Amino acid sequence: MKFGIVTFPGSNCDYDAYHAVVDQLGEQAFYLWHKDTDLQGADVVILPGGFSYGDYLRCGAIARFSPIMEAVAAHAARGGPVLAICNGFQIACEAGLLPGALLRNASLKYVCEQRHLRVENVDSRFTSGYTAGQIVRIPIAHGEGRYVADGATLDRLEGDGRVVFRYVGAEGGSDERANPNGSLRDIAGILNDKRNVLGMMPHPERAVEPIVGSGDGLALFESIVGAVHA
Amino acid sequence: MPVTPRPGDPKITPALVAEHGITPFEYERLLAMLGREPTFTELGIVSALWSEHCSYKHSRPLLKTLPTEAPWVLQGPGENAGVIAVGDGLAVAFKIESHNHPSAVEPYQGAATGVGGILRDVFTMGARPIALLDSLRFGDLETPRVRYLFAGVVKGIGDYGNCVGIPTVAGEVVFDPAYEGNPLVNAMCVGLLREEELIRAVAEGVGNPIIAVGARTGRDGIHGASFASEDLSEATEAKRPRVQVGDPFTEKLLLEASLELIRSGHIVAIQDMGAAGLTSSSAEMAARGDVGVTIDTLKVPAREEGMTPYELLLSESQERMLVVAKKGHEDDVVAILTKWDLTAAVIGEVIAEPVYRVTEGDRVVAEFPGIRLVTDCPTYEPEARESDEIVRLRATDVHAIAEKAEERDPAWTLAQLLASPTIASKRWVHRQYDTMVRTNTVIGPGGDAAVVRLRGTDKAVALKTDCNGRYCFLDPYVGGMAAVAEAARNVACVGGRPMAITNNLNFGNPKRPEVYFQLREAVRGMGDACRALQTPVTGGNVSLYNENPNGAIYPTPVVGMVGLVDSLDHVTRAGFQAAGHAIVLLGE
Amino acid sequence: MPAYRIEIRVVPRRGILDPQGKAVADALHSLGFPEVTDVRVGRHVVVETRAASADEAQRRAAEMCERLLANPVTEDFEIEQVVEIAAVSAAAHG
Amino acid sequence: MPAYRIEIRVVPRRGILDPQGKAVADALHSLGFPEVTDVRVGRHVVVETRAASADEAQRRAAEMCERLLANPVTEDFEIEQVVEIAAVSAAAHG
Ligand SMILES: Nc1ncnc2c1ncn2[C@@H]1O[C@H](COP(=O)(O)OP(=O)(O)O)[C@@H](O)[C@H]1O
Repeated sequence: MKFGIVTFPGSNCDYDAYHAVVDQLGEQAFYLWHKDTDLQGADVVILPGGFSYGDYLRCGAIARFSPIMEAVAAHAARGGPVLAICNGFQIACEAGLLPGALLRNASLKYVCEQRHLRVENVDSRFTSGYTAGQIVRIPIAHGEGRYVADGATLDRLEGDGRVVFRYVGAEGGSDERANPNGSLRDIAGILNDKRNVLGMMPHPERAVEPIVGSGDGLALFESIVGAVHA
Repeated sequence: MPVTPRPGDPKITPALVAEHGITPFEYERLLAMLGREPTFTELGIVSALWSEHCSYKHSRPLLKTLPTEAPWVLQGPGENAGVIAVGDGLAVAFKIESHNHPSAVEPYQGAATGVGGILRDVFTMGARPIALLDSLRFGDLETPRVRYLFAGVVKGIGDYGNCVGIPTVAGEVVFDPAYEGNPLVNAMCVGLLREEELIRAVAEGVGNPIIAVGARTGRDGIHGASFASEDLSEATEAKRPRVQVGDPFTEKLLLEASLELIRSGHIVAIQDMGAAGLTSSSAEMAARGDVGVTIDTLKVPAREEGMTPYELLLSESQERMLVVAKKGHEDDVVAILTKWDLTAAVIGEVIAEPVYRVTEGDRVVAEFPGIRLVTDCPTYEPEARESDEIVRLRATDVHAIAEKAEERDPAWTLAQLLASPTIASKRWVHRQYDTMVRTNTVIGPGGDAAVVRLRGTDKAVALKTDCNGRYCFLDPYVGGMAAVAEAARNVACVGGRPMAITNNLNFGNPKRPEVYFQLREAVRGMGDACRALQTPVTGGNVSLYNENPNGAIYPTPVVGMVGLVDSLDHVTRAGFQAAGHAIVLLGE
Repeated sequence: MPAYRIEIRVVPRRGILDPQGKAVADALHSLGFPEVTDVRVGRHVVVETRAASADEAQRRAAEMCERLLANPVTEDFEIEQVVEIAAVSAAAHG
Repeated sequence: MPAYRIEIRVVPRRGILDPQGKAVADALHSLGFPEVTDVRVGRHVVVETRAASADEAQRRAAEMCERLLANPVTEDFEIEQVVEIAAVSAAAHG
């Protein structure tokens, strides 16, 4: 199975995604250059983390116009899976692949640390490998991860079960300290309406080996592989 | 063609010479070298190259005493960064650099551009950066100015490293009134390469084109190098427009493009345009290769109109590199840079004639006889004398100081210690750093040394910066040794074998005997410790004149150490692991 | 074609939390400006461009805002002014 | 005391590198706005405050800029306008 990882100018987690897929998952991966116009047969597209175009103006605002994004949108429209992580999530929102926007952390500070997430919905091709309500440890590393959308959109996301990850405390409780960036309703990751695009601020590709902090993200990648093979 | 001043150039007067930080003695050397009066452009070039920052004129004789060799050292001092072999055909490049003065004036940009510069020093060796470290000193955290500096510096380091995608994995922060007004901002970068990818910044091959790569040149930071070589004062404040602005996004592109260039085989040498920009990079590359170069300033891509040769040569605009390509490969070089949305322009060539020549179109505006431009700079060994006050302080019997009643309560003492900002957790700092990107950080900040795995092997490097300025103040010889020993202990504690160090000598004004004494003794101590531990010095940086009207900083010879962890099984963490484990105190 | 300088402001939509504005207000209070009651921080964009007329410049600027400069989900923009200028620094970003 | 809304722009000083402006200019070019010759991106700050008069409000705003809102090393500021407003949302940031 082939993962196409898009490299925008300024992407810097493309390498991490590559190693997660190739070394830990044992699947194929290749980089797609932002100026390319086709996905070279990728079954799954990863929009990786980083600072595309320096995050200048607004994060994701410039990258969404990269030539490759048309092919990514077409792939998503056909129901192809897209995993949009961190800066990738920001790009996906700017591109309209996902609703809402990601604004500067309420603390105004960049934050990098391990965080606890609750898997809110395992009925998706990204989360089927988890158990419902499972608490996982996955790091965040961002300065602009405060998810916002209008109330109606948030209600719709919740009602459709499209909020798949939520920030929680180590024991699963939600208090103010559990939310690292001020995201509305503690949202850490959401699906699009067709449930084939996942956007999340935490980095599952950094959590695929206990020796570097956590292995809890591996199940996400395994879920994708399982779903595509199924 | 003879050298001719440009129309409009100021007349060379003793006052102008002094303004350029050139002493009458040095000016005599310059006259002797040229055999005529310099042009304004030449004066600017010499003022930069003979500044303390570029020439190491007060430290070079001392640095020569440091041990620099071991079988695993592939590149010692004299290059952009030092390089050691770590087995499996892999090598590690590393270097530390200070950005103290710029950070005192504009903490955010000063620290950010410091990180940018040290990254470039490492990737111009052909190494991919894998880790950043810092070493920071500030005054008393209670004052608003110090809080502003501290917050700005930390954000500057974080934003830059985070954006480029290099994890900042270790460092140190110390608060002490001795650094009031003179914060220290040292940044270290560590990179990984295959031994055969090592490239040096040595210009060679007559006819080879010299190419300027990366960002365009603006008027920022002109005379940054000489600015870093004077005391901070009101007058420095007035020099604020010299501040440079960093662009980590362009740096990331430059990093990828440079590594691609180096691996393409189209180039023979590459160097960062750091302090004193185009001037120092071109002159140093020529000197190392003992060749001549000629550069046409009209061909340098400029950000602003009407820039003079003087400005183009001395600008410290960031995110630029100088490349010597193989003749006939110009288009291949341009193609690689274009892919990364960067500019590249041929601005000169390597020539047989042993001269350093700068033209503006047809007019020759500067010409020096070959490498003498770099080698003729005088070195100084000023008088060294320990201050009486320190001798007295050292003689004080600390046991004679009466104990306070509450000090008998260990809980009170512990609380006091933990409340000290220097001892307290630095999570506020490193939480703002991306410590994990590249997914090789086995141990990040918060323990002793950091451990970064070398992907594809079972090995890792152990990294740490260390120094105790107060020890060095009380006894610079022992303090210099202690800095090496502390770094070595930290490296050993995580399972690493100490391999080599880079160092950053942060001191006051060396023309004062008590400061030169500190410098001399600290270097001696550092050298002795390095010999004892077999950790040669592969490079470093010297930052002098860290003084303000209230005096000098503590002598602060920061050590950045690289250790090798032979197997990931050896990695040991700080922190108690499980109930029931025995606690053992080692050492005296 | 004549050259214009266009001043554009992009501000967070009311109702969206503006932590930066709040931080600035707090800082102003502690710096001795207790009279400040509210602060909001947005972006100010200065565009230099060529156009057949000021109206044309204005129209193009609105397009730039809609496509790139403002996020329709969270921000409002306003073209504050369009000023004809003598010459443009065409080489500025070459 | 009357209430005022003050509009302030803070932009990178000319000659100082503005990486953000450059990135936006490049993006506009590739989005079909080749006529753009230069872009600079700064901040737009809206301050609501109380003062004895519009002049006083203006004077205080200049002080705020010098002390906090603009970086004297790299930025220029301009107080665009001072408008008297009916009421201030004193509770805005509680
Ligand atoms: N404290 C030091 N100890 C050992 N070598 C040093 C020290 N400071 C500088 N050097 C070496 O001197 C050489 C010249 O430094 P250079 O890289 O040109 O300085 P910079 O990067 O500050 O312009 C470098 O190879 C550097 O490693």
